[in-house]
Amino acid sequence: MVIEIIEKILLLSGMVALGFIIGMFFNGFARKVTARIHNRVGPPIYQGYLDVFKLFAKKTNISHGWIFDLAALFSVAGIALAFLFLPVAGISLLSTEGDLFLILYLLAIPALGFALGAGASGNPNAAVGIMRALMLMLAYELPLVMVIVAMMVHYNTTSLATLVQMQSNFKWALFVPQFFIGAIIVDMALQGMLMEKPFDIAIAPHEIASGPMVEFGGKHLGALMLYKMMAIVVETTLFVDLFLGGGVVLSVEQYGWIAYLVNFLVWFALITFVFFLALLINAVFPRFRIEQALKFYWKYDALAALLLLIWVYAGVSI
Amino acid sequence: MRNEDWKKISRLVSKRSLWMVHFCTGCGAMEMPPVMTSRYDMERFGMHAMATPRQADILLITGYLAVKTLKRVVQVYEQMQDPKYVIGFGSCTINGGMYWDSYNTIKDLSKYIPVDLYIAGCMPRPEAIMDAFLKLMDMIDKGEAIGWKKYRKYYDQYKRNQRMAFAYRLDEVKEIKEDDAK
Amino acid sequence: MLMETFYAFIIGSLVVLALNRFPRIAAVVAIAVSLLPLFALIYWAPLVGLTLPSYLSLLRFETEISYALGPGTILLQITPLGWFFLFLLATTFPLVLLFASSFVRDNAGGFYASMLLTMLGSFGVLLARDMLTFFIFWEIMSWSILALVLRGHDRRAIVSYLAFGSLSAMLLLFGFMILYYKTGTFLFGEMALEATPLTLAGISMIVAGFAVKGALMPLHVWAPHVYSRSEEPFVAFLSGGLSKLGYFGMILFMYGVATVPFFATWGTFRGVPYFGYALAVIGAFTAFAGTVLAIMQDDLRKLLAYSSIGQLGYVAIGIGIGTPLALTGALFQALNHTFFKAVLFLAAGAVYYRTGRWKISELGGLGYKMPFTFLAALFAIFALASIPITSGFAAKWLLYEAAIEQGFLFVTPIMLIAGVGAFLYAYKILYGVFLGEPRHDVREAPLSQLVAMWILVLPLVVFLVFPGWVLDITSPILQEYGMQPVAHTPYVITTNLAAYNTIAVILALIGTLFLALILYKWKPQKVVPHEDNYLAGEPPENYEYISMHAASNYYEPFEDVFGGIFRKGAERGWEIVLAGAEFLSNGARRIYTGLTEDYSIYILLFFLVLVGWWLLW
Amino acid sequence: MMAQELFPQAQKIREGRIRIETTKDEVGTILRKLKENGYDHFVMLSCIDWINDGEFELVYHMWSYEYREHVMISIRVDRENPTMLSLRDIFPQIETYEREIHEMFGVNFIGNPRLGDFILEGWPHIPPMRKDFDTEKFVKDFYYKIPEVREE
Repeated sequence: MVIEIIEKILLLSGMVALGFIIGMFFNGFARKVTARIHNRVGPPIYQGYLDVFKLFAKKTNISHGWIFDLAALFSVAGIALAFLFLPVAGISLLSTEGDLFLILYLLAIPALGFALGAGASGNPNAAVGIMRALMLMLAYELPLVMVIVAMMVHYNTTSLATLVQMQSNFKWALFVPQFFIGAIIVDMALQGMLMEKPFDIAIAPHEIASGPMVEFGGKHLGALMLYKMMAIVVETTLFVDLFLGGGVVLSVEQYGWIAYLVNFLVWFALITFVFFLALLINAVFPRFRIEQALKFYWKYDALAALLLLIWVYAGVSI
Repeated sequence: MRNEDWKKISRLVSKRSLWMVHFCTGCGAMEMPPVMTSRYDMERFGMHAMATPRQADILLITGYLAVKTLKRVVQVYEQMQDPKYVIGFGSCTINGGMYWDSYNTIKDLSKYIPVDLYIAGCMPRPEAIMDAFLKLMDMIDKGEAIGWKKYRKYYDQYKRNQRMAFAYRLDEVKEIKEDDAK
Repeated sequence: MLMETFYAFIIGSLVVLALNRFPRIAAVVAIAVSLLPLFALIYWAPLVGLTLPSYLSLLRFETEISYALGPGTILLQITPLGWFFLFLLATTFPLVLLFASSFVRDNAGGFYASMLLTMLGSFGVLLARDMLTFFIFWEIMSWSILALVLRGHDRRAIVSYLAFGSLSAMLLLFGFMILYYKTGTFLFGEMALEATPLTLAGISMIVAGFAVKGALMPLHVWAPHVYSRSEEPFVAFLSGGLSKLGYFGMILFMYGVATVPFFATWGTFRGVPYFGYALAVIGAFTAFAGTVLAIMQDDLRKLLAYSSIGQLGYVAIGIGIGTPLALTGALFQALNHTFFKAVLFLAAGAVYYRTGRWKISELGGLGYKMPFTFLAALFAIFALASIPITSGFAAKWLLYEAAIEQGFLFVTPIMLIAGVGAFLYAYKILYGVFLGEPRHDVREAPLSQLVAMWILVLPLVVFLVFPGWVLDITSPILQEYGMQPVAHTPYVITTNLAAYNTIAVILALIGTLFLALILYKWKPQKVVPHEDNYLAGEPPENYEYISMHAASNYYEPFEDVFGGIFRKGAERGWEIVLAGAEFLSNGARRIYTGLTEDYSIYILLFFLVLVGWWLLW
Repeated sequence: MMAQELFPQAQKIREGRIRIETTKDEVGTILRKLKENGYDHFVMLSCIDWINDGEFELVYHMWSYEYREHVMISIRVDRENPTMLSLRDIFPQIETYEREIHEMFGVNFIGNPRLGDFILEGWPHIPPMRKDFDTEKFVKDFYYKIPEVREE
């Protein structure tokens, strides 16, 4: 019993560590890809690790009080928590203990924790940035939840682990015609979720001095970078779990540990690909204003999602 | 692991991840876009332009500083987190440059905040800037870029000079001493 | 001593009225009396399957009573549903009075007397066994609420409450009369409703009457005015406790008196009767519109009022869907809302008590000055935004599951997006009031206010870990209505679609927080004052020219997009209704000409119609 | 109506450039009249220190997009006690130029409430743009005398 618990704890902390390692890799990857598109050389691909290390090695770390510190704590803890509740490469550690609704709300813990700390700094730029981030969240969540609800009703489950299971043997949701459209809609929402251009409205370094992060430096910024990097992994994994079968290609019963390895590699390739798509858009676009983003999501994206809902509605009752 | 080794590793990593906040006064800011974009691409060295001094390691001052601007520079510098480095860019920061006889621009930046590295020239070419960055990275590696330590150590002197400049009077010193006594 | 409790309330209210000049003593008396329902609650606990230690039940209360009062009889009986709602009201009430003991200053005796009468009415409503008793106590409650609204001296609030209160009473009365006419009995237990359009109309009237009290759109118009212009302890009880009575009535009449098959006679949509579906749609609309309106408010009380309306919309959704899962979710949401909204209104009261301001844009930075108030409010806000570190999530989760289980493709996204909207106004409260630039040099709230808030926070934390305990007490309600209870253990809720394990979430959160804490405590840090803030290098001596607090017009882009649609929408609608009514009555006035000839023609016409009807029938 | 038709005393320097010399009291009327007649752009206010005459010359520059004509209204004020009425009620942006002239030359504009520190914060000497202010001497006496930071 005790050994089991220790095993579980080790597995979970290993998973969190893995998430952070992949996240840091993604940071360097993103900068490299963007640089290549800009016809630059770009930083080395391991730049993310250097940046985080440097931030944690800073000599002074400035805080604005205990509410400010909550940001660092809650953002890192919350995003790790959300990651644990996702099925990763078919491995569902805690994902059977909750469902997709739980994950959607768990994603709010780091966001609100971060917002709490940023607000506590008392910097008006931070407040404006948080306002934009929350409004952007409201904007992209509408098409996102519409598609997710359509999928839930179609597959008659709310559990992400079950959803991944139902998509095994390449019965990916992407290949179902209505959810192919759904995937495009969610990919657009993902662009806002990842806060890549044209939706990097909340950070906007040139307008509001990187928004919520304006007062963060040293280890606080390091924690926030970890959060942002891990968020990339969580959000792309969510997409892959929803539409691309979570990267499960081999069944574990048949192939044993090789299946784990292959599934893991496929999952990694898929999330990298999804992130790569977002980066391609990011590299060439300027920035929306917040009203434009709201109108974009609620007009075009949500309208498409509404058509999808009607399609699924007709499909289910037939 | 010994403390020395740890410091060495931390310097080795830190030099590859220098984030910079530009204090763009004067004409020097014009030379930065080529440095950042595809021609020279400073991101090769992990350098990145940051929006606020809280996040930055390097303070790059591009050009002349009026006394009013100096106030802001000092504020920005003090908001940066150690270890932090200052690069003075162009002759204006070295001796006033073409503003050598202006009643309102400071002549020597290092009297007010510690400057780790100057880039000479009016204007310095992007090559010179890249060279300076490499030099700074080298200095960090060797532990020679210690401006931030100097600022802590000789804080009184720097503050005295700053207050003199802000008041445009040399005799401010007396008041400063009285303030310190309090 | 059930009847004695009622007497105690009446005598207590007279005593506190007499003690008007000694507010402290009046508060003590009122709190002492207010504890009686709590004892009743404990004594009746076995009814819902709870076994509490016997030393807790100090007083004995009858479970059923009929009491002759003049020509009629008052019939009272405790039911599991009544117990559940009594739990919400009886726990909030003493704490609200405790808060009031330091908050209410002028004419305190009147305040406590009206509050006690309100509770008396609610107590009777929850125990009523027949419609007459129900109506009598309902009116006692409504009129004592009016007494409390009058204390706000706001004409709009009083007029709108009176108008909608009488509308509600009228609808209820008509509905009761129709039901009595069709069934011939007043007793809830003996009513056998036939599925005729008239009974449906009666039930609809009753539900609409309750919807007024529950502030369901478009019958919510009175709520923002009353909530924002009355004293905070009362508003906390009104929003937290009394508004639930509307939903208590809805459940009682929709599932106790009428049944699901009754509604299903007129057809179902995905297994939900059209009647329930309509209610769910109205609830979803209320949840969304209430949220959007809350985002746009600058007055803290108005914001909380609209948030109340929005959150109670979820309860209506649950009642509308009416599956066991949905009803459990609705009851759970009602419970959560009671506690977190009471805490939030009390926290707003505490903030007002110290700063004297209601406008969010005029407050700021109180988090460091009033840390305990801030923490209580933070917990409540987390519950409001249904973050899974409070019990707020479990309720919403049950409702979402219920909606997905029925395959509701269009209601569920609205519910979810309203949930996201809740983050927006939740953060507006947090930032505008507690974070940002410190503007007021104030002390922490008084102890009595803090105690009241923190005891109300307690259930949110307890039911976070053990949501199953709530499901334990809702199961008897479902069984009473012939439904299958939701499968659960103390910390796992299982539905057909998925499971939710609170312990896993909490342990994982503790684990990850621990990891983050290690990472975070690794390096020492320096706390700098608020003035040391990056504003493009502007030195602090120039801060007087810069507004550091960005809380006014916080969601301005949002208002640009939505403001035109939602602001004033409902009130303008009612104004149109009013204009129509005025037009009709003007038309009616023309009939009364005052001439004898005209009246004789009317009588003749009437007889002709009667004769014609008789001939044709 | 063009400036020369409005004011007979206006001299034409060259095509599109008009100069009007006038007095302190009349400049307000002239500005108003020009504003009503198409000269709706107030370009700037400049000042010249005629140290030998003991006078400051204030020049109000106006521009008309309609006639493509630049009008300079020049007045002279006493150097010892330089005062002038503020004209910020005609063009609000004059306020900023007046602040600058006040700081650099010490001309006192009556009616301008914001004549405080503008570019120089806390300047203790005579206004630096006056011809009797020796910048080079000031720089040598002040900036070069600020001590280096001594390292022990």
